[in-house]
Amino acid sequence: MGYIDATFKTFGITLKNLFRKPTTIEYPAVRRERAERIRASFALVHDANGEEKCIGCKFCEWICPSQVISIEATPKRESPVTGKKRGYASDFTLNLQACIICELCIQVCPEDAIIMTREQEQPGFCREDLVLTMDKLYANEKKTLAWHTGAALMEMQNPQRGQEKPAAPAAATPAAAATAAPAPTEDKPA
Amino acid sequence: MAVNESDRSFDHPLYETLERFPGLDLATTAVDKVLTWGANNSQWIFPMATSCCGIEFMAAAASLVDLDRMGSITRGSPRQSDLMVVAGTITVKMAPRVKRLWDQMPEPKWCIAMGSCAISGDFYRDIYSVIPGIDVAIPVDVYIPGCPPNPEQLMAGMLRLQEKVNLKRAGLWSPPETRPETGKTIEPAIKRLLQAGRDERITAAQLDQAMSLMLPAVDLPPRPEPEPEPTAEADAGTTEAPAAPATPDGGHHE
Amino acid sequence: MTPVALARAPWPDPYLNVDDYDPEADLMVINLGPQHPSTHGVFRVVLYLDGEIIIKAIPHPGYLHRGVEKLCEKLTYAQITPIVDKNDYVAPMLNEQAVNMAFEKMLGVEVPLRARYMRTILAEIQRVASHLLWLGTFAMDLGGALGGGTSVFMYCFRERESILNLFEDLTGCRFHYNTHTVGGQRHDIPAGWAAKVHQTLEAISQRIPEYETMLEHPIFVRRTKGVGVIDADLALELGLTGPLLRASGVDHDLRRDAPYHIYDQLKDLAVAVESEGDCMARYKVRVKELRESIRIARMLIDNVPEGPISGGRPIKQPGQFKAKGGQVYVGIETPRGELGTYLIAGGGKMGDTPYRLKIRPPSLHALACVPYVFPGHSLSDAVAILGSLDPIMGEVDR
Amino acid sequence: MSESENNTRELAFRRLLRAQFGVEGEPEAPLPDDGPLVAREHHKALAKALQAAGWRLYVTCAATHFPAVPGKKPTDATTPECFEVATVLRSVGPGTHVARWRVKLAADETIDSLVRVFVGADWQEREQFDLVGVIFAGHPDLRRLMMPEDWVGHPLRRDYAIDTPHAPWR
Amino acid sequence: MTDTLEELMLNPVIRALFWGLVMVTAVMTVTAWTTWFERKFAGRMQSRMGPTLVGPAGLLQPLADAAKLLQKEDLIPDSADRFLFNLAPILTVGFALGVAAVVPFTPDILAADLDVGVLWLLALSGLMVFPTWLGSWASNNKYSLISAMRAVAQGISYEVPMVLAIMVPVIMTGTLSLSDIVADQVKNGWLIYRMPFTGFFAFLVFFLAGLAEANRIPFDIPEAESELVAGPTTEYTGMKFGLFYMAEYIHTLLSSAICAAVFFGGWDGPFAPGLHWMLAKSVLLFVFLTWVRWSFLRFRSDQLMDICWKYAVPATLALIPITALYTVWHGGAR
Repeated sequence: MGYIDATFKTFGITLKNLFRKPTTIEYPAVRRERAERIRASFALVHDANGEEKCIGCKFCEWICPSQVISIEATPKRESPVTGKKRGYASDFTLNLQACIICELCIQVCPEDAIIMTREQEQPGFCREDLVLTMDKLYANEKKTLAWHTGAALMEMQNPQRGQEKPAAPAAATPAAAATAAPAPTEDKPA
Repeated sequence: MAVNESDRSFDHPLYETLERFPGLDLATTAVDKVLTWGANNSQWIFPMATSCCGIEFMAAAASLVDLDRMGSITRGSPRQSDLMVVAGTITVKMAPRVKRLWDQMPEPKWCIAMGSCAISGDFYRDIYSVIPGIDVAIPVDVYIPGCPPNPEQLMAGMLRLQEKVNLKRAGLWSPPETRPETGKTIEPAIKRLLQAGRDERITAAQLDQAMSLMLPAVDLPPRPEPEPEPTAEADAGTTEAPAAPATPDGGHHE
Repeated sequence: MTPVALARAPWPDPYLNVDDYDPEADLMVINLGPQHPSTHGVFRVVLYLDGEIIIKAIPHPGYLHRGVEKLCEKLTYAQITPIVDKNDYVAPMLNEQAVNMAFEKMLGVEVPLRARYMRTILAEIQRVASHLLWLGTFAMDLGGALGGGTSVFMYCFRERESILNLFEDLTGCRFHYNTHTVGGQRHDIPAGWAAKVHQTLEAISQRIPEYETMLEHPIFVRRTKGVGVIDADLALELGLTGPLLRASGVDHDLRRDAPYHIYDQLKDLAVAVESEGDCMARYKVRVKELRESIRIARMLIDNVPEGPISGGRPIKQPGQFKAKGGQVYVGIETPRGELGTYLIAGGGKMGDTPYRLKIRPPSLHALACVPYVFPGHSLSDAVAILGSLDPIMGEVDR
Repeated sequence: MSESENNTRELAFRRLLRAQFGVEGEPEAPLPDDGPLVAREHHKALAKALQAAGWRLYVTCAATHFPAVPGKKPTDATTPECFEVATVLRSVGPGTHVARWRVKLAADETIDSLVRVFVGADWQEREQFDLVGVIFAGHPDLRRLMMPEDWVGHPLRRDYAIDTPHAPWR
Repeated sequence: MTDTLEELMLNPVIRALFWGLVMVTAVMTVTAWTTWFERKFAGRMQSRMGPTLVGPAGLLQPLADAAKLLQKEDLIPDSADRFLFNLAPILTVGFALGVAAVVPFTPDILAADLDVGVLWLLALSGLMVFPTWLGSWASNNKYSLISAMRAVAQGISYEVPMVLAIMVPVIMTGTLSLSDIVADQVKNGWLIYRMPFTGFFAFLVFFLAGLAEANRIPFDIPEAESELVAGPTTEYTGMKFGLFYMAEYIHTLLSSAICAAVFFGGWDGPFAPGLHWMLAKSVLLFVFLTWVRWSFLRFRSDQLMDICWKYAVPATLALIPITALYTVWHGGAR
């Protein structure tokens, strides 16, 4: 009788799973360990001199497929720290309402000014809660930052990689240097 | 948004009954506490799972996060649900159905907009067939950002909803004000995508400016340095003159 | 609309006039969907029931029509990849690959070998995840939300979770990865990933017999055997592809027959074919593919060559890809069948956006068989058949 | 083996097109990259011939709208509005070959439906009718597939505004 | 004082009322926590945790559910038949609890020691299909209607093997009173293993029929979430749905209790008091029922009828003469 045999086997499977350890993460109490490359939210960062990195070039605003970034740039002016002439963003808004976390803004940023954080934004009671204003973005800098930076991604995607030794990235940011893109040799089983 | 929070007020007849009898009205506070606790901890979900977020919703109900831990099970019938989780894009064709199902749910009921599509319509929000956010049709209590949000985020949203229910039942809830300074970004339209050029605001001059603003510090490993992108042309290309390919052959062969 | 019989016996007539059906019969018209536990999204079928037997089914897709094709006409090639992720949201990797392969063909970009290996591996792992999800939801369709079906569903999701962790390690996202780009990949394989892939896939392949045991119970067999038979002729004419076509006895797999990526180097790719064409055959084909994909992915992960992962310039500017214009068609094999991309590109000033991007979704063709297969089955069978077709409404409606 | 199979099929496809369906060129000369243009009278016959010759899998059909374009100079003639319908078929098995051809239609022309040849054309043609507005003559049930039945306009036409409002929802 | 109490308890009416009340309360309470148990058990079986956050180990979950259901708005569809719609949930719980009256937990704890307890049991479980049908019909919902038709077909069909199956213990013990059946087992051994082993097969059939009557997987065709949304209860809200939900669990619990009493010797067992044995057996059977539920897929309705009429009924029809002949051969029921 196929029925009897199969029935007992099925009982066996469910019984086996009954004694397996549940894979549940008890969420509010326990947080799952996420991947190293996890991308969750955004932050704007300062450079080593304590100056805002964003120069208001609007590349991210332009490439965003969902068009959630809006930037107001100021004309070039002299930096109070370095004395060089550079641009600034006077307003930077990233609207998480429609963000698809595609990472393209990080990818195109020439200054590594916008980077990803590893912490999710909390759910909100209204749509406005989900708008990352400039203040919020700069506040996010203090959260755990992800490795994603424009320079790191560029380095990873460089078409010439592996063919000639690339010069060490001169302007590697601390964030990028800390979590540099893994070298392709590391994961190669011989 | 189109749907107002204040449209929804519901007092269970139980309260009325309790208040009618002298002496028993004192019990309302205690009863209220119990009922709030019950409502918070037994939210049966009606999954309005239309697209990608629906899969993450399923993942949240599955063993990783297990919404059953907080007493939430999914019901197929709106009549037995307390919480509608709108997970996915709602189209013009679907919206009347969502509204109807929402109306079929008995009070007290709540709604969670899960993911960008349900919050604002995501990048589809300007497309002829997608409604720009589910709060156009039904009132939303909690918005969970992400595309799609992780299962944990959904649980966080449900915990957030419990906060809201507690505040509301205690009479401490004040609806969030619209803040004008951020309001402008809530504009549910991708103006730049729509106009003839993809971005009116980025003119050739601005692009030049952007290029000049770029510091040479970004030190890419040596690669065939592209000539600074032909900015003028790139910009001109975005003006939608149906010029080149407008003939069926595209003008590139024959 | 006057019904015109498609005089194509032996298939049921999709345009049957219900008035011509037995006038004595008390027909019940029932709406399955658009929001129904078993329709896998928002799909509506109007069923004419005689008792419990379906005599006519009128499907109504389009409840998730999001105008992706229109949107893609407005976006540049670099921006489209994250958009198409959302089409087939159970196998986003393959969506990205499909459009990017069309773009590469159009733009003449060469994909480096390492990226091609990675694409193959990702496609196969994604196939495992997709089939696992199908297995779970199919069991749930047959077993109810409060029964053994849910158990299988939970087990499948448990394993799928481990695959999503792999993807998260690689790209940083659980799904909607945006990891492909024109000319290659955006994220390189992280250190230690290969070992993780081995470990995960090994664990899954050990668990597969458990699901088979649970599902090949006589109850399941009785529910699926001989139910929803699609013969080979109907399958070909309808344009069914992938597991559905192979379950109908047609030996056709684009991975082997029109190799892309590095499939041409896989001489021993086994294509699962079953001849019955019923739900059981579709289940068997998918389980075989599950095993085969695990085998391929594990075989390839050890042989990924060194080198760059991107052939073109990395995305740095929105309009950096310029097409010369033309039309291409590229089809790849996704877990649901042939995902085609018909791309008409403008040249010159319009060179940075597609002029028309038509996506050929396998699920749309799969659902088109509903009016031919449903009649004569009971309502319970309809749910089983719909589940076995594995429709993903995101790509059906786009 | 599959390569040669593919080549044989390609040559057969070329010969068929040139011999019976009025495509110009030497019988076995390569076809244009964009796919051969076939006159609209031949459309259905070509599909039938291909089905008989082994291209049995119906893959897809894609209609495209080309709006009227005024000439560059005021003196130039306006290119009239037109449509193009591309059809893709496949042969099955190893060495599968893609047969792809295009049909050009003026704005007021219809194209023969392939429903009687491939039942799968049913939904594809309905979809293209819905989104692009090409009329498929002889289709038994040419209703909208994606959009609501009462929708006005064909969204995938180039002149259809992407953000067309639809009260009360958007 | 104690004397009067004892005297009072000797009065059959008062005794019945007292134990009836106790039984109802107990069954209701137990039912509430069986839902918790089932969710927990199913969770662990599926690599999940089940309820954990509401109270210690989620133990307060049933209370939260009840509090929630209590405050839900009471919606009655416009096109529904209001009277029948409201009547159905009351009837369903009423019938389910009615069965509890004759379940013998110990010789003393027994609401009504009917001479024809088995008949009462069969009558009530036969009626169980009635409120389901009433509610579905009154909802005026097509899904409910289909499920009502399925429920009626299934309920009526499975009533036959159920009656025939329980005839086997009746023949073997020679009584229609449930407590006498148990008492006989205490004396002569449990029916599940007593010669000529027809008891075992009768148990299998009775168990299957019980599953079908309680609409549990693999026979939950009337409910079939993936096909019929929520089956008969599709239109029910709040506590009315809660009553249906509860009735299902009461029914399942009592099925296991009756199986324990009729086939597994009821309160018979060494070392521990009879009540403990009875409860332990019932709980074990209930666990087994739950295990079955979360392990199997669902039959199709015609296949269900197949099993009933082609296998279960002939099998029980064969069991009865065998049992009867054996019993007569050995000098009648002992």
